[in-house]
Amino acid sequence: MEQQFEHLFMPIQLGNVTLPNRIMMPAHVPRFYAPFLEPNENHINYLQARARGGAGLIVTSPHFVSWPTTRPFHAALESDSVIPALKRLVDAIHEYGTKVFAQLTHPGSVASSRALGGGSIFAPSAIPRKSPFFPLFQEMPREMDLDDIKRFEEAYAAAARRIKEAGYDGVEIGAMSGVLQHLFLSAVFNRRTDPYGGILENRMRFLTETIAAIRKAVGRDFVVGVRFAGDDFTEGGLTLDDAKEIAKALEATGHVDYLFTCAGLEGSQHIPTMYYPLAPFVYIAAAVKEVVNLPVVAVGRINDPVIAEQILANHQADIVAMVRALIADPEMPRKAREGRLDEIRKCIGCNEGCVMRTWLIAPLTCAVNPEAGKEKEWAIIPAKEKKRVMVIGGGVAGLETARVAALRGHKVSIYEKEGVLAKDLTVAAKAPGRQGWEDARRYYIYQMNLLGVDIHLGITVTPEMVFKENIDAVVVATGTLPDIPDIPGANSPNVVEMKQVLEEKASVGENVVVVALQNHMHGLQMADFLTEHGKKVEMLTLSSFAGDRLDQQTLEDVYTRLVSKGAKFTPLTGVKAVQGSRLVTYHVLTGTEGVIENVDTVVFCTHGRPNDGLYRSLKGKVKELYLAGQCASPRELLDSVLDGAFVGRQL
Amino acid sequence: MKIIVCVKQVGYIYHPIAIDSPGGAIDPEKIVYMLNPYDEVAIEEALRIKENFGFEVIVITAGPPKAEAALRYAFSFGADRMIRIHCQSLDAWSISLALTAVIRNLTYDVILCGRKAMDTNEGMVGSFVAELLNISQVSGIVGLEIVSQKKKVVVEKYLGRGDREVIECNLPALFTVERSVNEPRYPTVPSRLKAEKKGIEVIELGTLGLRFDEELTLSNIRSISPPKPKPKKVFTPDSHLSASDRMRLIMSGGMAGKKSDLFEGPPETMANKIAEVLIQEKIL
Amino acid sequence: MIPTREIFWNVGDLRVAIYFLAAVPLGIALYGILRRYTKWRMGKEEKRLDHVPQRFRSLVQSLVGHQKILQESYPGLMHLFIFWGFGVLFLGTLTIAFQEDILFPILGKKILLGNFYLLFSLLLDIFGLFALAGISMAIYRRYVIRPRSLDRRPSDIVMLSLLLWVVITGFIVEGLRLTVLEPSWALWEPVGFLLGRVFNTFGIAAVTQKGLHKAFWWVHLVASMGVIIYFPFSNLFHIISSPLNLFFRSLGPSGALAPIDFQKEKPFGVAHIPDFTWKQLLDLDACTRCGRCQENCPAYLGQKPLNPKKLIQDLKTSLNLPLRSREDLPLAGQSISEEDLWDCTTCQACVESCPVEIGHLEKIVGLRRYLVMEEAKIPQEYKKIFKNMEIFGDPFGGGSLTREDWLTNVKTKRVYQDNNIEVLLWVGCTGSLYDERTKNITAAAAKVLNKAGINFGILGKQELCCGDPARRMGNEYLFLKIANQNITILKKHKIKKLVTFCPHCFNVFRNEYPLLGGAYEVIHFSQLIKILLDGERLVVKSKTEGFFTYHDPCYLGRYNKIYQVPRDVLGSVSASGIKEMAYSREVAFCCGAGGGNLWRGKTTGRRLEEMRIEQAIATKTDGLITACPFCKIMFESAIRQKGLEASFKVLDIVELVDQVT
Amino acid sequence: MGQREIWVFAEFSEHEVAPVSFEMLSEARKLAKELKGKTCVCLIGKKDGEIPRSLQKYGAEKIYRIESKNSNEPSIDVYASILQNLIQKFSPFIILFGATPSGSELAPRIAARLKLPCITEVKRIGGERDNLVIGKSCYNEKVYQNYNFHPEKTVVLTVLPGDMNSEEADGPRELEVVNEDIYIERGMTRTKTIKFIKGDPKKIRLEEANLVIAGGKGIGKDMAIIEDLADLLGASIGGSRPLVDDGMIPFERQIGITGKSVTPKLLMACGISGAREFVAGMDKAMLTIAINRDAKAPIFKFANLGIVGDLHEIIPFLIDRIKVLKQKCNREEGNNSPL
Repeated sequence: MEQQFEHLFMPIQLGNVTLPNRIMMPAHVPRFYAPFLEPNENHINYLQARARGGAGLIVTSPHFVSWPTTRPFHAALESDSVIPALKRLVDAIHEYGTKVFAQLTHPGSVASSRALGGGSIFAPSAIPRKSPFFPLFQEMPREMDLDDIKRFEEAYAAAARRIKEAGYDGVEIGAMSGVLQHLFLSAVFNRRTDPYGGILENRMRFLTETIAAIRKAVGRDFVVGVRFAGDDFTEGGLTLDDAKEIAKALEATGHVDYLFTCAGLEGSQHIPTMYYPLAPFVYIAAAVKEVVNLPVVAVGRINDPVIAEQILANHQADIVAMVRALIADPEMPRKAREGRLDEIRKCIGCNEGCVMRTWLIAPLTCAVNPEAGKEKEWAIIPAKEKKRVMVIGGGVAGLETARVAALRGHKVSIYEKEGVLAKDLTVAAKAPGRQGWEDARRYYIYQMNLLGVDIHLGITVTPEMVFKENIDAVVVATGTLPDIPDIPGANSPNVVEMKQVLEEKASVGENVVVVALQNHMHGLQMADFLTEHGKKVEMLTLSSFAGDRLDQQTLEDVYTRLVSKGAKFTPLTGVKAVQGSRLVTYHVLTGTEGVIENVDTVVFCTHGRPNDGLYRSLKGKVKELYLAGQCASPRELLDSVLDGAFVGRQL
Repeated sequence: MKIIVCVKQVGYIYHPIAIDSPGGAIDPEKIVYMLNPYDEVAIEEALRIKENFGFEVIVITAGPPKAEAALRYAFSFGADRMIRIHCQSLDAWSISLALTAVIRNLTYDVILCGRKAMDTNEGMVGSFVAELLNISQVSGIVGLEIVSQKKKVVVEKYLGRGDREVIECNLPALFTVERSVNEPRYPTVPSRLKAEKKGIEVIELGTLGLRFDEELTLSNIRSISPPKPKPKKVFTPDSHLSASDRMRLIMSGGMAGKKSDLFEGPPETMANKIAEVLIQEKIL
Repeated sequence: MIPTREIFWNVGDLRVAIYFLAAVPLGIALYGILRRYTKWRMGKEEKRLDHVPQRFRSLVQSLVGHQKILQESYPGLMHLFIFWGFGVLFLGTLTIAFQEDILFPILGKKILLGNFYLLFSLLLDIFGLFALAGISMAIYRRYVIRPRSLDRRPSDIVMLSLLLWVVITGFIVEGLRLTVLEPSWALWEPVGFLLGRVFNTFGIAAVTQKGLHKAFWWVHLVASMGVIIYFPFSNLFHIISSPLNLFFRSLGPSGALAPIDFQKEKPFGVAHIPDFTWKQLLDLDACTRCGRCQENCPAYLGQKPLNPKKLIQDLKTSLNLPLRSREDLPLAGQSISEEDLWDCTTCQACVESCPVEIGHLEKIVGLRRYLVMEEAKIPQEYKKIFKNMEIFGDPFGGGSLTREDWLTNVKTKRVYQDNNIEVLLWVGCTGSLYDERTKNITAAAAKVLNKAGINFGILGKQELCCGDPARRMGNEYLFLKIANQNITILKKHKIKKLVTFCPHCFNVFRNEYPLLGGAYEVIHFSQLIKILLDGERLVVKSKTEGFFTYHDPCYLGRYNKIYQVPRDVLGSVSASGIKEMAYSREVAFCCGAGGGNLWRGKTTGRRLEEMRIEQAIATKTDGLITACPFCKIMFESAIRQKGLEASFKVLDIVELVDQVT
Repeated sequence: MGQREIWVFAEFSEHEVAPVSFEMLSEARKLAKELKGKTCVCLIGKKDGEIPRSLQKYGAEKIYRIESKNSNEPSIDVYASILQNLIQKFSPFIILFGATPSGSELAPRIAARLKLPCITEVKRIGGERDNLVIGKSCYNEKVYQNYNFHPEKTVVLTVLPGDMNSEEADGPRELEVVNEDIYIERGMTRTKTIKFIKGDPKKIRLEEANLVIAGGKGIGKDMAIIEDLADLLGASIGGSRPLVDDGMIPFERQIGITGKSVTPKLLMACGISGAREFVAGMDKAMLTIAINRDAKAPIFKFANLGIVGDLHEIIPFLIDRIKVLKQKCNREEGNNSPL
């Protein structure tokens, strides 16, 4: 049956297993439970939704084969008692014909003994990770001795056996993103002089021995795959040439059924942010595929079935792995198959819900798909009584509210004072490398039309209008107002506010001081925007570094940009007054005053203040009244969407 | 006038995994047989001509008895005669020799073939036969028009990019047909029944007295394997570059970017600037 | 004196004249009837004189009982009144005729005397009132309520008013007679008596009354004759055609189609009116335009062009065309548009709801057959389906080996390896090829059979499509081809018993293969489950907590009248029982997949599966249980369209049973 | 045969060497390395002596240039007999044709005439010692047919455009030119080209388009402006995602990583900022002209000619200019006409 995505939906054989299609959801840490525990209900629902959506293969989150530190605790996979729990998970996924593998891993030095309750962590050599933006992971590990190596190899084998008994279709050995196996491969962290260090062949020994052990434990008729980095992007680390060698060697073992290439050692390459082009690391898969006969998996910011299809059609990979794309829209494969492309909710690569939340040790969600991780409790349930709902404010909070409400069968109308919906997203997208936002906007606008929400643009709603309409429920999502702190000189012409600059409504001079009071993306993207336009920028932040509320990948990328363009960072500093081209500053801790001379423009990046006037004046005067998004309290996209999703379900 | 249409029964592998082990063979149960879709279009074209000019249409195939299913299906489009050369599935060259030997003894004006066979995917038989009969040929036509009885036809040959070449061609001639030339019909049941009853003229390969030249058939040196297509080239940073340089290239999407000359000025001069370039590049 | 009535009182002795008067209208009526008859005879032969007693019984039942007509109360009651009202009045007139023209002249005796006469006149009055009521209800309904199902033609009002007039004048005549004669038993003719009182109160002189009586007597006579003259040319003709149609109704399984003899018949399918059988043409006249088919047709309710009532009426129009103009153009594409024909999901709702047993479906398929087989005028997407069925052996183009893909970790025998089995599980194309969700049903079925310890097997890669889609889409040729292959392979493996969960396969095997020499013992999986549960070969571990509604698949329900069995099964596996939808059982709303529409491209109007799902959601249950893989496919996509995947389940009964046992 | 020669039959489209020829050259080069052979090109019907430098850039070492009195008419009969003579004379090791409409008609014909082994639409060509290793896909890409043999005669191969990657040769090589003059007796051609029908730029697929005018946010609602320009140049219209969103152009006309990737001779980007999503689809255009208001727009990084300014002002002038030029050359043609 020929169709737009013929390659994407062509089955493929891995070892003795046939995948129904080429879409894979690879292993990741959704933090519904710690990787050394057994899976729980949320996790099952979460993955089952992806299976229902039509993914061909799901690799369940990295399972630790043994406890990460020298302390004698036990990881779940170290005893058979975990098998029933895993079985439940496997059956839930199999129900939809999706195949399921398990990734076996040991975190090596990607861990913190403190967080884990003592002992010391393992690594091939006693070298701590750099993790510039994640101090917790800079611990000095213990160099593994030969017994450790043997012990771990056995742990891998035993774990694989249990996985097989739980009814999985295969296992995957994680040797990427700086986990133990990867550390061994990478000369940066492996300085051993014994048979496990030195030339590549030696550095591979731990991996090959592990594979052999696993194969012995699971037998021939079970899929074994390896996921490894095609390029460390670290001086002295693995390069593509090494990767090709590794691939050949792995194929030569005859124990491996598929290869999964990715990129990066401990940098942002592992989870490419919005700043990356789409599908940036496909070339690695392609290069590896050229030298081996095994099926090869490609991954990395592939957020769109069209791209996935291209990759396959160009024979650059045999399987396309997408994590965030499937978090953002579990139904993506199905929608693609049915040609409902515009209904697909694309991952924008903001890393807000998937990465940042999990770094906060909170369960995963998604900035564009709040249902992610709440599959059960946030399933769409038709409303008992159909209400006429009026959503005021066409920002994401309003739009998400409208979407959910409409899905539940309410009659929804949405009012926006601007001429377009989700203006803020377009504004945000003006910053370099942030075009991703447009995708979210595009999705919502399409949904509004699809769901028959009637849209009123360019209308500022007054209480009277609300009373006039015959409405059951009103949702106020009016967002924020610009908010420049009132300091001496705040109203002088050379003091401007971020949005004005992005919309190019304010003229900006050569020397600019960016005052990042909002310590998420605002300050950084502003500085990026200005430096891109050739301005000299100095950034003041009250906290110890700019953007300390961001995930490390995004931080790494945006810092790289700013530093290379010569932006100047001044942490722990606030603004006292603006005196023409003089800027009077103070140090947050000592309070000592400072002065920055000949400043042409001062740009304030603030949260803005809640624009909840309408809400107050409606309070108690309408049947149902709700508050959603920034106008409740100014936060970021993720929070607005979550608000909307929540309110939409309250109605 | 007479039209001869050469058709083939082709195998189609419906199963996603054609060969499970390298060096293995195709499992016959994974194949279904049908009339080559390209030939389906050819016979449809022939029939459309017949309906306008009332020519005689002969369908001819070379293959084992089971190929008669496809032959009959082709016939049911409304042909007048069916010929099968009895042989096992042969290579393009031998098939061409056989077809030629038979066609020589028929009178014909137009020979139509599908541009290629869906299974072997070679598209050689057409040219071979034309050469062996020493008649003119046009491959991949998307339109055919008989210039009445002047023993001439005008065909449209597809050149890609939507361009077509209109060629006038003396008869007899052979044409291979692009799939886009028409939408083949679904034969009516009466014609299917007719085709079932109609007798097939079977010709034994042996009786044709042919010699097959080994070096052309290549059949002795063939082997099959699972497909291994080349990956399409994508930008790949050189491993010898420093890590940060590699990263920078990735970030720019591997597109180093051309050094462009930037101009700013009054619209008119700008317009002229563009025009100049267009002339340089022979676009104007 | 003895109560009686002088028949030609006050109008003079017209005994003879009456005959001359009556001859004319009777003649005309007869002509009208014969005219219709000749039209029916144009049709092809068809044997409908078998089982005469049974036919009579069912005819009488449906006439006396009216049960089918009474399925809709208002029109039902209305018809009942008219039917019995006029029925009895007519009998009355006959008795009089019998007395005056046979008994009296020959034996000089009368029967309308004394108590019998009193009773007689009382009955006539009462039923006269029924008739009056019925007619007025009819007029009120058609011209005041104006339901969508009814249309209004001039003939309707003419007929109704005529009938009304006959009754009224009848009473008036009676009243006047009584006022003049003032017999002591006047109270036995209550209506007349009361009317008489009314006249008297107006104080009309006796003489005038006599005059009036005479006048009205004639009016009454003329009106009645009017009725006789007009009825063969009006809707009222159904008092002849409909009973005939009921009498000649098809006794075979409902929806079963007549096979074609490709050697003899010509053309294949229906090109022109004469290609219908005489019975099918009688159908056209039997139609009373009651509009029940229309109101039950999913296509019509989904605002698609097809309308079964219109279809029948359009055919009737071309039946009435003069022969010449009827012959030149084929019906399909002319008087019936192609789109109409393809819109039909063959759900049988029209046939089921028709009070006079008209077979809309066989006509639609007949016309499709012509389009497909003679003219090869087929929607693009259908060509592919036909080719797939011929080349791959299934409509999806999956291919034989792929039929065994579902067989991962399920224990089954493949008969081509071991055909020592008790029953064959006929999987069907949808169950083995369509997608994981349908394959899931198959796996569940196999598991259930294993749990019950039944020794079963499958044909696996040797299975072919059952041919139902081809047949319903009008490609009889392809159907026969495939069916015969199936029969041979089943014979080869000595298969006698079949169980299948696909109602489409079930139906063709049960009702249509026997005609081709393939007789098997076929049961639907739900039936098997019931047997197993009752026989406790299958035990419910824990009843499901889920609260479900049940959707009747057309090919299980209307085609094979299996409504209760699945409900029983659900009753015994679910704790909270099931909740019925607005349309269920006989009037269940089709999922929209039947008759090839699963593969149909874009069509006008609404998507039927979505309409049905809305009905299901309205039951406020957790999900919908069906017993047909086609339904499951349709509803799943509808659910997805509405983004309710997580909150509203669509399950096949087999899956549910597998879950709880 | 002396040194093994690997021939590439150069194809032309619109008076330029067709990309497929470069792809074949790159492949031939690799093969020549493996078999210690020579990369050669044979050119037909270039009366004026100049040889496209591009051939050299892609590693041609030897060029057979056939200039024949009446070989310029592109008839299969003529080409066939020319190549027949040539091959008989020089008996190359391999000759590669593009599996283009003309190539795939010519190649087997010659093979049949000279009784040479012929394999069409090959996917891989390799040399192992003296043997030739060839992979060809059949059964709709599900099976590969592999040939491994030592050819006695010239092997005729065809290569589908786009199947091989074209890579420029490292460092230029000195070029040997062999001029051949072959006489074709007249009247041997049985087909006659009457005319060419240009593909309607509005109808053809964007990937096939030779000239593309691409519009972006910058053009606002004013579709007409680029439509006029396109009509004038006979170019196809494409655009960036925003245009598709606003329903100004259909999805099939979207250029970019999620849309079509185009390879035209000229791409004119009007009011397109040059987001990577877009650029990824057009960076293979041979010549790119960009018009944009914002001098900092990334599109200029990818344009050969960058114009900073308002396209709504510039394009009208451009249209007039082109009109004038067209009239001029029309007049000139008029003058050149014999009568």
